[in-house]
Amino acid sequence: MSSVAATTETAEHGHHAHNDDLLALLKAAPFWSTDHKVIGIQFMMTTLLMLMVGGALALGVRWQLAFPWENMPFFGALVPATAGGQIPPEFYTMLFTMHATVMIFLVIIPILAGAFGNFLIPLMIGADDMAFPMLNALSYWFMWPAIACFGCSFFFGGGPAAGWTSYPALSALSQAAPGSGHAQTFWLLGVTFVGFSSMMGSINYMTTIINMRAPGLTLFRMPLTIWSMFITAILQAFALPVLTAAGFMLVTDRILGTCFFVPAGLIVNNADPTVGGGQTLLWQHLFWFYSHPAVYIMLLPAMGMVSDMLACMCRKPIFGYKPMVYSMSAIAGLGFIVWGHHMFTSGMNPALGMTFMISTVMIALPSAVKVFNWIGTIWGGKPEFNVVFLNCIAFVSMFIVGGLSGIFMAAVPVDIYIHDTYFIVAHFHYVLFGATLFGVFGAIHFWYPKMFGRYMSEGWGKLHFFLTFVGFNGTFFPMHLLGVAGMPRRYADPYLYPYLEHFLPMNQFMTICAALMGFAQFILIGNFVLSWFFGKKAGRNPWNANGLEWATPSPPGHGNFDIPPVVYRGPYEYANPDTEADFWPQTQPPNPAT
Amino acid sequence: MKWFWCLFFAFWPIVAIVVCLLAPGNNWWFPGEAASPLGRRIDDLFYMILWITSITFVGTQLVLAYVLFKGASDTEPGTANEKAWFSHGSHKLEVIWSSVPAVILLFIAFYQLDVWAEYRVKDAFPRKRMEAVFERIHQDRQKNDSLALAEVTARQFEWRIRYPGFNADGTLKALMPDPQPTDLYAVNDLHLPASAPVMINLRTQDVQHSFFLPELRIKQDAVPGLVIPIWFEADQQRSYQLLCAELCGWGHYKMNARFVAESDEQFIEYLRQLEREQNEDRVDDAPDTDEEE
Amino acid sequence: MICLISGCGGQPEFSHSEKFQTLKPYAQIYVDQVLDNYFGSPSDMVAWDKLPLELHYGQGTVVEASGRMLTVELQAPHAEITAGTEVLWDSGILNDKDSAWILEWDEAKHQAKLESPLATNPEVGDAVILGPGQILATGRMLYAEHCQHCHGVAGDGNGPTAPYLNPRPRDYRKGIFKFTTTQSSKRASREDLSRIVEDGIPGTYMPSFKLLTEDEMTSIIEYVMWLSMRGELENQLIGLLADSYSVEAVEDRIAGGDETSDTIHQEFIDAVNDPDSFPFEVDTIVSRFTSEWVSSQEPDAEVQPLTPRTPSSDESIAKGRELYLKPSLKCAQCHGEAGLGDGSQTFAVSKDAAGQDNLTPGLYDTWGNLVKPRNLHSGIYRGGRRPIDLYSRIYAGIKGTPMPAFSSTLLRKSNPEDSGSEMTDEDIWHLVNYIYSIPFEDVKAGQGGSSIANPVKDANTASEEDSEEVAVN
Amino acid sequence: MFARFQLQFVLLLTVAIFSGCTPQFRREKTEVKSASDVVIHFDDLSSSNNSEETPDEAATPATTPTAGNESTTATTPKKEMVAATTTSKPDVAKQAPTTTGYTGPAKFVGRVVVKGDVPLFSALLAKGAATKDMFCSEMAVPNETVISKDGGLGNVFVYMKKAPRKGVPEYSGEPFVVNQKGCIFIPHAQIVRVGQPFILKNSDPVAHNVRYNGFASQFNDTVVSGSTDGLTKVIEFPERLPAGMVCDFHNWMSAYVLPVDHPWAAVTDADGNFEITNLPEGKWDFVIWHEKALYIERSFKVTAAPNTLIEKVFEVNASKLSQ
Repeated sequence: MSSVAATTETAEHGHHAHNDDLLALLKAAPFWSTDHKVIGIQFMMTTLLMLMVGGALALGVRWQLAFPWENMPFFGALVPATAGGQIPPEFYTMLFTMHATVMIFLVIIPILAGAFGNFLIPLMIGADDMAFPMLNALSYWFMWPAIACFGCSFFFGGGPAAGWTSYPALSALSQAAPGSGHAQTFWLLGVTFVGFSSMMGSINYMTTIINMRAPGLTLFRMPLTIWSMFITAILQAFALPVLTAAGFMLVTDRILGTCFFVPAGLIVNNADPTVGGGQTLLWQHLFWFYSHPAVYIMLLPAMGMVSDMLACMCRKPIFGYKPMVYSMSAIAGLGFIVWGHHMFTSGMNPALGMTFMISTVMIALPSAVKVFNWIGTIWGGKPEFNVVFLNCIAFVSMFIVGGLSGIFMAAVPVDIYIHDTYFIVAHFHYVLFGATLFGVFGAIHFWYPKMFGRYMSEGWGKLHFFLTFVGFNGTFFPMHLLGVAGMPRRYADPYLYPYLEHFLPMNQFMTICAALMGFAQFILIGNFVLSWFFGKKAGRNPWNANGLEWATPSPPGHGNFDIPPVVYRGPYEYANPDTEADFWPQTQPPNPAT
Repeated sequence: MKWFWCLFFAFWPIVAIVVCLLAPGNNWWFPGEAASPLGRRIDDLFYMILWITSITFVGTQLVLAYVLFKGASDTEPGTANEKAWFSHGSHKLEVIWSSVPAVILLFIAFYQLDVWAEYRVKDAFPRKRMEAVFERIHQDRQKNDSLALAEVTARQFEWRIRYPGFNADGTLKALMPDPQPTDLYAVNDLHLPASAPVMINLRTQDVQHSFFLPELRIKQDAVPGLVIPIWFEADQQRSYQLLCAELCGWGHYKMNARFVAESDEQFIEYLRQLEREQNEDRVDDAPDTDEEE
Repeated sequence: MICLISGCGGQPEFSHSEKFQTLKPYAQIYVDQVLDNYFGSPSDMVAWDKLPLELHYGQGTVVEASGRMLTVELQAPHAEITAGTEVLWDSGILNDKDSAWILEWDEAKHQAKLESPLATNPEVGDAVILGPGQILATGRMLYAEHCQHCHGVAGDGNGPTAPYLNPRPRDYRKGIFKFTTTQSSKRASREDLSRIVEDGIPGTYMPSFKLLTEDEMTSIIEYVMWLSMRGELENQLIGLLADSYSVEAVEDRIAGGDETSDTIHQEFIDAVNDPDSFPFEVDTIVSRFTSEWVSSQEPDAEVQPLTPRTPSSDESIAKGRELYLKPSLKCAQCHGEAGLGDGSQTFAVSKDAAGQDNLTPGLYDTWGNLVKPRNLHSGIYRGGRRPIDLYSRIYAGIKGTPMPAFSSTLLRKSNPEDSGSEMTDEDIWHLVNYIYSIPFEDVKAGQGGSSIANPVKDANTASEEDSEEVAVN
Repeated sequence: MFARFQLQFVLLLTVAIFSGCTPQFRREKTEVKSASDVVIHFDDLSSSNNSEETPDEAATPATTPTAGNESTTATTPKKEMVAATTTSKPDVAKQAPTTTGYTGPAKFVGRVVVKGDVPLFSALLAKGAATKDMFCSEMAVPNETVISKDGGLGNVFVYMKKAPRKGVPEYSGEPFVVNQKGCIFIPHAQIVRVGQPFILKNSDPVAHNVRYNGFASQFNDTVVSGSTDGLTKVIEFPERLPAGMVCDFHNWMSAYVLPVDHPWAAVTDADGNFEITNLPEGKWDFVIWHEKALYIERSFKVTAAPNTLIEKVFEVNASKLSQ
């Protein structure tokens, strides 16, 4: 990524002296850099690339659901099928497995924590760089072995076909799923590498945030973005080792013949009966102990960033700063004790189910508080309806839907019915795509001037937003109805079942919307790349924002701050009647007159 | 332009609600009314939550639309205030909008407990009514025999069903945990008495599956290594869809089966027929009542 | 994006059998043309009247044409044709044009009303075919949906999913189906095929398709038979041509000195042209397998036990056990003395079809796959668990596999002196009874509890009540 | 401002999807038609040759210059010309009919000999070999590649490739017997007429099964021990190549059977000699095939006329046998 950037930029160099500092950085170290900004941008490029890959995989899934057993255009030729381009069912399982894997492990988690976490944390707390720059660089470069492993698993050995949740015994027995021979092992190694990457990042973020804040930046003067990154880092540090360990156990089950997750006597694909005395439910407990907090890892940073953006765009202080911090902490804390709600139908102890149900219901509360506070923030603001603001509103609006549909799942008896149906798919896409990705799109437009010293195109940004929003709702809203109708997820052909036959047109509509949405992402990528060269130039503080990062040049040079920052107040002093301007940067010394 | 966006955000919840209202009429809704008492209670719970969430959805989206319009009109040229409303929040509001949802959520949490208990907690199983079924179909059983009438074994990619066979005196045997020589077998076709709670033992031969009866709102994972009893009660004598709801490999979608609820007599007759078919030796004059081992 | 969506993938094609590539290009083209003419492609199938398929089509003529509404009268009454049946134009101006669907059907007069599909109207007297290969079309659709990804477009058992399956999906192109209740020299009957589709094959990845309707089942069966015949014609035709027109054969012949590639090519074209040569061979091949398929559907093709099943008793089981171990029957040679499927033959090196030693020791079937003799303890009976199924397995063997037919042993009854190795119908029933008893050996011995037939139990070690504890607690 | 463009775009996309790629499958009408007359496109057949065969032609200098002319001449005269060139070739002299002293219908006699060092064949099963079958290991089971002292190769099939359409005598002879004795099939190579009763016997005290693995038909039957009557099978369909026959109980046991629909076929004896009599008049293609050497001659042309005796010695390279 950055090498391309460096070479192309060299040509432009003379004309754009403004970009000098960052370009110098990129030129000096096209690949390897320990500068947090370069790493952040590297993360951004990689994840945007992966976003396209994951989207293409999803379109494969959608194709099969809309036109089952039809020959697939374009991708059909790549499918190892004798049936021309028909997606065989085992390839379908690989498609959705890899879609989830890429989107979760290679897009959402790294774009939030990796790209924005890296870029923003030192800038927003007034530090020169991360506490451990080398570790930081490693956390990026550990992404690539992970990508390689996932790639290997997909293209060699048949592809992992046990879903991203990889429940044993399907994932533990190499005969159980097609291609789970080496593919599943590669997949687990990939997850482990991603785990390393995240772990390095999270240690770094915690240390940096605790130790390297600028003078005067007390904990409760930190922007909510930093709070959310901090809480995310804690979540990651405590939940991730569980998954990594469980992944290792599963690898040993697969290649060393241990039986942590495999009970005795299973006969799969005519192999000899298994001998072990393991428990498949153990994997589910361990997996969800990580993966439920992971849902918040995939959400909290977006919540933090949206809070900052909303305040700035509405020219108004955030409504209820402390309740926001507390509710984020509450989400994180409760997030550790709700994993069991993924297992209500798995036959675990019903009393345990009741406990999990109550904690799950209660986790809706801090989320609700946050939504109310965002609305409170917009209330009485003077918003400029630009791309950033629109994406933030979309975030709030979609998060309401995702949050409310979560309540259905929290109710155990209802969950019995909608578990593993498209209702769940709708729910988590509303949260992870509808909320998080709209937040991310907003954040890309918001911080782009800081990254590259130029604005992204407003018009193309709005077109992208419009298409994505329409496409997104057209794709995922009908999924609620599919879920209520009892259409199970991960079905290659739901129309075998008479009670689902009439959903074919709806699925076709959804697929068209999904294609529209996929197309819209090319606009984003185009806008992102072209604005780098042709965007309107931006100054230090293009949005008239208060945060510390806007006190640096755009883009910031190595070491970030040309004037060492001192913090005098919180980050949300917009529209303060005491000041002349409607914003009051954190670094501006108090007016001696008042 | 900003008015367009205000309308845009106000418009989409309306579309969402219209779609939801149209859904039942277009058969985009539950696969029929719940066909069991437990299913109806689950549906009631669903509708209750649907009401609460719908009101919340409408409320929050309305407020969101309102604040957007307000923001748009406040930024019109010539509005009174040059700056936005300067407010860091309101303690009172925070308390209100924390405690009201908390009360509602806790209500939902406790309201559903007994439905869950009835479905899963062993002590709450309708044991008496199950035993009445055994009486009616003349099952010869000991006190500790299984309450289940059939054992459903999921495998890639079908449901194999095992029923107990008949005694020499014509009574039905009890279902034993292990296969018996007299057992009767079927595949993808589960027959059980209707209008009474019936229990099956669910297990899997290979990977994890999930036993899903959408019309009865029943779902239970078949976990490798465990035998899980589940009970359900079908109101009407008809056939219901039975499918797998947990990813079990490439043929996950192929586990298409049916559950036929029928009268006690039909059930016994079905078992008799299975017995006859299973002892088919293609010699016409073979006495088909032979006790086979 | 539009290109991506609208640029549809190609239509599915029948794949060629492995030997196809060894032929000279002109021979390949000939094979393709013959298959294309008689069978067509998946998207454009041909219902060939020589094949013994129940295609249920009728022939008729247009008797009345008023505007676009037509009346078609059938030559004979027909049970399968109703409103909605497809109609093709056999002659006249609509020949080779779109088909139409019957709107009304008069059972008594066997007349159908329908609307002309095009603006051009057929004339009175045009011949039409009603519902030709309707079953094939439905079968093809269902096959693509349910079967194709394992069994392949051409029924070669080599669909995309096939590499992951053990045992491999059946290759229909030999015309051999394993689990039948027909005599050893016969093919599968329709009833056998539909039972396999309905009940699946336990212990393999062939699942049960119980919920298909009867019509769907018929369609699939006819389509599978159609595919099987197509594959057989292809294989046999390639075998015929490979003798003289494979790349290797042509090289040989040129090396022989008498011929050049041109003369061989010309000879080939002559043979194609000569109705007594290749066309005649094609007819011979087709009539050969059609007669086999037809005779396999006859009632006397079925395995018919002479006596009813002997009731199972300790005595009968003991007798069966004795027969099982008898060297003159050799059951234990493959299935092992304990019935675990681990007999000595599973360790012996056998020869493949070309007479060469197989690399991996063990038993191989006609398709060249390593097969394991059944572990009789598993309680899984692939061909079905009815007594007649087990009887047929012993009596007629498992086609295409080393499991031989023991029907010949019944002939021994004609030689009453040779009582030592005689096997009677009752003996087969004793064996059946013994085989039924094997999974319950432990139970019989009064040990109760676990058996190999129920291995999950071992892990649990618990009675069901305990399991409930685990589950419900 | 974008709204109109977007609307158009959505419409365009929808139209593209539904027109260009209508979901045919669910409502698919796979076209089925009746088989009309077979139309073979000779253009394809010949054109493919021209493109594919050019390098071959170049690589075979043996092609006579007349070849080009031949291919342009009409079909009927061409056949004669080919025949003429064939007979005029010098190596045809080897099989030149020796009419001297022979009277009667045409007769084809010959011998198959092994050229080169004859490899040593080990026994199929050594005496007392470790096998569970006590009986079969009582003595050594000999190898069945039969080579006489002076190099004659036995068990070679010599048969007319394709029977004439007319004038094939009906078969009315004895049933053919295959015995299994000493854990081998006797005879090892055999020719049967289609429809000829084919009796499988078993003189061993253990059971054998016979798995006949033909191209056109297959069977697999058990023959129990001491079966004196044997089991009668009938092979209905001819084969183009000898079909393998094995016993799955004794994996070394194999035999080859060639069902033919004419009487002009023979198997060489232990000395490698064969004799085919009563050849009808005409030009016939013969195949000479051995289980190890496979094709010895793929199509050996024999011109038969009354009072002709065709003699020919076929040579097989010994290395082909040891594979």
